[in-house]
Amino acid sequence: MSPEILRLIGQATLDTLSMVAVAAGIGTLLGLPLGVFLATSKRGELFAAPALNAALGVLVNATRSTPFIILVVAIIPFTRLIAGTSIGTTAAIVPLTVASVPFIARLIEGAVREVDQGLVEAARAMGATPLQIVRKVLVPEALPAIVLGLTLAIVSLIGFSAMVGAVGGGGLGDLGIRYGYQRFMPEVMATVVAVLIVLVQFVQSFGDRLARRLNKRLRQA
Amino acid sequence: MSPEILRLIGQATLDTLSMVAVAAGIGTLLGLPLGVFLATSKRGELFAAPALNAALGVLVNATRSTPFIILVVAIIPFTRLIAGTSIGTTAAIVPLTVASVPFIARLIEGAVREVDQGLVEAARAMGATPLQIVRKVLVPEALPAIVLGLTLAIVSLIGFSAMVGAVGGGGLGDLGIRYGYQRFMPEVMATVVAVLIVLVQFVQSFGDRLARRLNKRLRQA
Amino acid sequence: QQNQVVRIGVSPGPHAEILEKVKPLLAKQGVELKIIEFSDYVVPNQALDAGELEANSFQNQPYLDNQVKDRGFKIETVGLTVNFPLGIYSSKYKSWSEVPDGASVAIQNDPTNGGRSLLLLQDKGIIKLKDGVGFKPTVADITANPKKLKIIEIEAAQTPRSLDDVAAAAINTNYAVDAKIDPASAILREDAKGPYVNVIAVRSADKDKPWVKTLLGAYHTPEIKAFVAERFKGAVLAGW
Amino acid sequence: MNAPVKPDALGIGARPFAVPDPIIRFEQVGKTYAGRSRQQAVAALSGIDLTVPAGAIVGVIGRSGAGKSTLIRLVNGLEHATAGRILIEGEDVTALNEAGWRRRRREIGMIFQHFNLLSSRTVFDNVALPLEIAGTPKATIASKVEKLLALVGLADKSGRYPAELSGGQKQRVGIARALATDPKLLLCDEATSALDPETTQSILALLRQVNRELGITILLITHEIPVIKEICDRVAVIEGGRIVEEGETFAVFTNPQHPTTARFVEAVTGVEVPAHLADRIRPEARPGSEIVLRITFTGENATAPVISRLSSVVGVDVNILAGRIDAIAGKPFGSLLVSVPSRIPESEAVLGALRNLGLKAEVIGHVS
Amino acid sequence: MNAPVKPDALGIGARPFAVPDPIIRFEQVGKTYAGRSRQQAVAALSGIDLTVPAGAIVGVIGRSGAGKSTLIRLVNGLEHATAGRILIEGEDVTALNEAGWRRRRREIGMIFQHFNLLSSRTVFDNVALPLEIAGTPKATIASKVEKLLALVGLADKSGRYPAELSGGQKQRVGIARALATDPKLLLCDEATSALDPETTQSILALLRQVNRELGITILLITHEIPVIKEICDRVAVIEGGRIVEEGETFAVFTNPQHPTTARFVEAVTGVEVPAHLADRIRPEARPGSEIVLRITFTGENATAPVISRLSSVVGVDVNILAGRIDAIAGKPFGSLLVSVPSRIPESEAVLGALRNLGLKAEVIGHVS
Ligand SMILES: Nc1ncnc2c1ncn2[C@@H]1O[C@H](COP(=O)(O)OP(=O)(O)OP(=O)(O)O)[C@@H](O)[C@H]1O
Ligand SMILES: Nc1ncnc2c1ncn2[C@@H]1O[C@H](COP(=O)(O)OP(=O)(O)OP(=O)(O)O)[C@@H](O)[C@H]1O
Ligand SMILES: [Mg+2]
Ligand SMILES: [Mg+2]
Repeated sequence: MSPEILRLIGQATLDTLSMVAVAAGIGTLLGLPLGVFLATSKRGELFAAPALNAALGVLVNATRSTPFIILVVAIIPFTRLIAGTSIGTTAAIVPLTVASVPFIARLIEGAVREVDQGLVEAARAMGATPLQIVRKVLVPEALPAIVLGLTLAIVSLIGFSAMVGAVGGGGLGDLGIRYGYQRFMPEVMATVVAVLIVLVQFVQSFGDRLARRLNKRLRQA
Repeated sequence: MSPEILRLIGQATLDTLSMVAVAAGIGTLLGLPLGVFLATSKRGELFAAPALNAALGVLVNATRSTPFIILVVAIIPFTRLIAGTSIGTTAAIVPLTVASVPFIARLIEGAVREVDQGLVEAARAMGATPLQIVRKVLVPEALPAIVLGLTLAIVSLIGFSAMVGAVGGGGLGDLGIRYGYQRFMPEVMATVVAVLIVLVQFVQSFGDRLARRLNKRLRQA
Repeated sequence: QQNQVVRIGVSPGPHAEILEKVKPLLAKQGVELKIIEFSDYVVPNQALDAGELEANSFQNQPYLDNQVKDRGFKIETVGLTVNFPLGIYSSKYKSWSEVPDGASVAIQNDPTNGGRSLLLLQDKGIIKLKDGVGFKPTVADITANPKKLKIIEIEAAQTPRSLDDVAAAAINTNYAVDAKIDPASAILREDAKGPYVNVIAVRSADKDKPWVKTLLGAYHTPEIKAFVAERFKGAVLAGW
Repeated sequence: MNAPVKPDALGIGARPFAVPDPIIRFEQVGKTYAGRSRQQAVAALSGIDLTVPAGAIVGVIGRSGAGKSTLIRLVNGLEHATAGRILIEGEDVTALNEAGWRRRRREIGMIFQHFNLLSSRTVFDNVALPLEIAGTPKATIASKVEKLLALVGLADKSGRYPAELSGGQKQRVGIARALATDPKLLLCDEATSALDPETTQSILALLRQVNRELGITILLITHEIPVIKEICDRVAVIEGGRIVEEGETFAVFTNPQHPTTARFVEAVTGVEVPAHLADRIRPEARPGSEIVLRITFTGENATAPVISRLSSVVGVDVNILAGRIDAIAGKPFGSLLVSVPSRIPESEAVLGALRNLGLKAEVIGHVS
Repeated sequence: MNAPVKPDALGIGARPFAVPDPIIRFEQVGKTYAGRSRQQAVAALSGIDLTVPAGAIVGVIGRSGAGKSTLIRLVNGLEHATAGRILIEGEDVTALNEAGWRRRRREIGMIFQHFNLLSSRTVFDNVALPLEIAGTPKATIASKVEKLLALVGLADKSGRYPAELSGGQKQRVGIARALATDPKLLLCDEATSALDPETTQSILALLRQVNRELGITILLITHEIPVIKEICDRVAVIEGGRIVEEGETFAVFTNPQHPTTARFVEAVTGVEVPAHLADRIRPEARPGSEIVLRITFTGENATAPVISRLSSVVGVDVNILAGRIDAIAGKPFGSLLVSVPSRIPESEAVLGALRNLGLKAEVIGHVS
């Protein structure tokens, strides 16, 4: 492989890392409260606000159901507002983040729903405010599941980021598609995929390990 | 909108439904055992087989990290073997399924990891075989979380299926991209997105409701 | 010395490769070319119109006209680039006449290339399209299909990979070359002088800027012509 | 607090002068759990009238499933009454919203039957939780938590997670946690059920201490009679969701009115006939057999030298077969199973003497 | 099963003739829990020697955290010993693999301290689980489960989910589940801790019944002395991870050798001085005061009319202050706290008479 291609792969790896890091970071920042809210705002629940819950549910579903490329185009004005441009790696982060928020929210919703209701009761019995319950009970208790969920989300984002080539986003997936797929260069494709596998393998192992370490429910033998 | 377009939308809806149904169905069929195995085969666990666990983990990560379009190309021979062709809706189901299996497996892995270890212990104390523990404890107890996970997976698949246009898979997402986006027919795009939202909304509500009904841990007031 | 940065949007493949060769030529004249690859065909025009690019080089005139008409972009052509003649290939049949009735034919699923393939089929008298469809016909515009061909739309880069699944497939020549298919083996081929020569587009407001001339000057050189001929071996033809 | 004092069924409010509001008052409270699909609703409580005076320790006993946990969970709003009303410090809490409950709950500690410890927090952090929620400064939390852990005997488990604790250790963490904020009112749902007698004693001593020293009112659910006996001023007996008897512990235990209470009291007073005797007891006298009597002692005469007087006055050998003399709420109380020769004059004399001493004596049967 | 019978520390195997293997034998067993990062390892058990003869009911008592649950969990391989070896029916199970354990576990029922009911299964299906696992036909399961639910008093809760049950109801489901497969060996970890005395009695009766009728061996952990007293043939006292005393229940309880045992026995024999008396007891006699004595009765002489003889022989009034006469393993046993006038001749006479009767009498103090 030419040194040029290697340089491209290096750059693409950096692009992927930065896109995924930012999208996952912001996605978590926004997806966490959204997911917790979705999990706790049905009728009779902690933050009972069935109407808002339903509305946010529809919004999340709408974002999730729109094909990514349509989403990219639909939010171009927003992207420009945030990133100053609608093309390139920086701009690509915006739709990637927008897509990651509802995805992460749903994953976190699922994790939070699994928390033992007895613990929520215990906190309520102490006079905890809903926010305290979230911060001191729901999130810490769901943390192992949340970490696994975020791991899943990050890996999905790595895959997803391949689509940002549409707006000149770059990154490994895009490189693989442009060179490997469109230019029929199997060795680029293979290299890119290898780098991706290593990356994903690393993310997954780290997530698995962290989730296990955080899980204090497991008895040590 | 012309009746022709309406017919296209109808056909695309059917294509999406069939692709997603088959991919989710087979994905679940294969992803469930795979996910359960991933969750239970680390050192010291139920099916302890750390080497196989690691190997399958890498395989799952590899499939998850390969950009979808590259995956499509990479498995063309396999697709041809299964579907007799590598293009068209039927053929599109193959890569869609291949992509859905590891995704669903990871979701199910997460759900199974959340099952109270005390229950596994109880079953072990009864002399249950590992398979019995899976069938009678892990899966039933994780079922609400599994249902939420599958809901997430189906919604993701609906989004994912937009990419199978590459191999002539058709479906709503592809229609939206080709007509609505590329040919600039905003009303087609809007209609397609609306149908997608309704579809996803339906899947999500159904999944939520089912998960709640299956969750017997919640006290009824 | 202009000391000017020109951001140019391209599609992956020959456009990008050619401009990589143009880049050093321009640099000598004080124009820094920034090549940005897009794997989508709408965004480069949108970005150009919005001022996020100074130029793009990925489309042909009919496609540009359509985009301008549909979306009201204030962009226009300033010069021609290359032509990717399109052909219909088969791994099963030596000539079109062997292709049986009811056979499936893969064409590209993007409007330009797909439309081009349909027009090619019409030119060869195989199908008839609705009158006045222009350069962007769709499968829905077919009015007569006596051979009862099954038209299958798939992604342009995918058509070479589908040869084993269909009777024939429309393949852009650049993809044919990359996929190691001899362009001469096409069983149907676009006339060399079609309307499909690609263009360089800029915002209408910029069309008289000095850097435009510099860019075209660097592009339309014998060096580049030689590169195209040598690199693409007839699959991509210089159109200027 | 400032609700008008109204006469009520229990007569407390009926006194002509103002009395402090009881800390909790149930008025005809009912609680029905809606059934899941196809299952019937469960009427867990009905027509509950109960008053917990401020500063008191009130016990609730009842059989498994009687409705004890439900009752206690109504007091801090973890369940909502489906009938009647509940007053806390005179305020009707039946229609309180969550914010209102929050204010109340900050003053109510609760020990859960199933502990409900946070698996993600260490022992220390579990006990610290209510303090964090109340916004206590970090330094205060540390010293408070350490003191409490020492009190419940878990100083060495401070950094452990619940999964590393034994059942009784978990329960003690729950106790420490409930006491952390020095609540006005402490709700204990089987707070000592997983503890050995000695640890139970020390926990009860702790509860008595916080009751006396800090004036914490305690509503305590248990099925262990010794616990009630040990620290409760008043006791309510619940059966099938209804309070079948309520009153001062001593009065209820010495003179049970309801068969359920009587059965519970049997357990504490030990009048149950031991298995080895039961086999040998016959309904009719035989030559040389002895009469088996159950003599019930109530507070006042238990200290009188009954048995020895019997022997010296009537001149018969009184054989103690089984029995218990205990202290209930500080007064001695109990019953003995004794046998005396069944020859007519002596046995008649014994029964007469017992009657004269004001003791309840019951003929169980004859043993030879 | 067929392991050679070897002499062992307890002397059982040392008999010259072949005896059946005990169902469980611990030989110098230790269990250390590895600590989580930065936490020390916990030596939960060490040097455990214990034998459970087939068909016996053996109790293990000990304070919270003593290691009882750990001990019982070693028997069905839920924990693995880190030292020594465990023989089940003569087979060394210390190195058994999961498949081997599976075979064993099918014959061992276990009642968990924390119930461990499947939330996704109804009461019926929870009890049916071990039967399903054993491959019992559906029809048999239905009749068996219904019978068991009736036995534990939960026939009407058959279709409910655990979340709809009270604590004691959950525990009873756990009991029914453990009995479902008629195991050879039943492990009970605090099987009645959440139950009221009456329900406890009925459960113990059930356990006694399965022990007698089906020959099921029972290893039972509890902190409730009445439970041990009621049904255990033998008892082991565990303290800080070591067995400090072991033997026939009656022998251990009547003549405790270790202070821990003695403290436990105090609880059952009621010799504890009641609070209302403790305040008034002085170390020295005063004019007109009475001596407080603790008289301990052991099996044989408890049926003798001790108190009445004291009165008639010595001629003093013997006042019973507190105490208990109970049946332990079918033999009467207990102690009384009595007071007699402290005037010299009489008190001397009383103590002499008691000694003559072979009773342990201890002077607690003086009360006026
Ligand atoms: N997984 C574990 N990791 C570390 N320490 C443990 C673990 N499990 C138990 N322990 C410790 O081992 C000791 C014995 O625990 P065990 O559960 O056997 O006590 P127990 O006698 O059953 O007490 P209880 O009556 O309170 O249930 C305790 O000090 C406990 O904290
Ligand atoms: N969420 C619920 N849904 C339906 N029935 C319930 C629910 N919670 C409790 N019950 C029923 O209400 C009754 C009273 O339950 P509660 O928990 O108050 O009993 P308890 O007196 O605390 O018993 P225990 O001593 O066994 O803990 C029981 O019959 C129980 O099955
Ligand atoms: Mg209860
Ligand atoms: Mg225990």
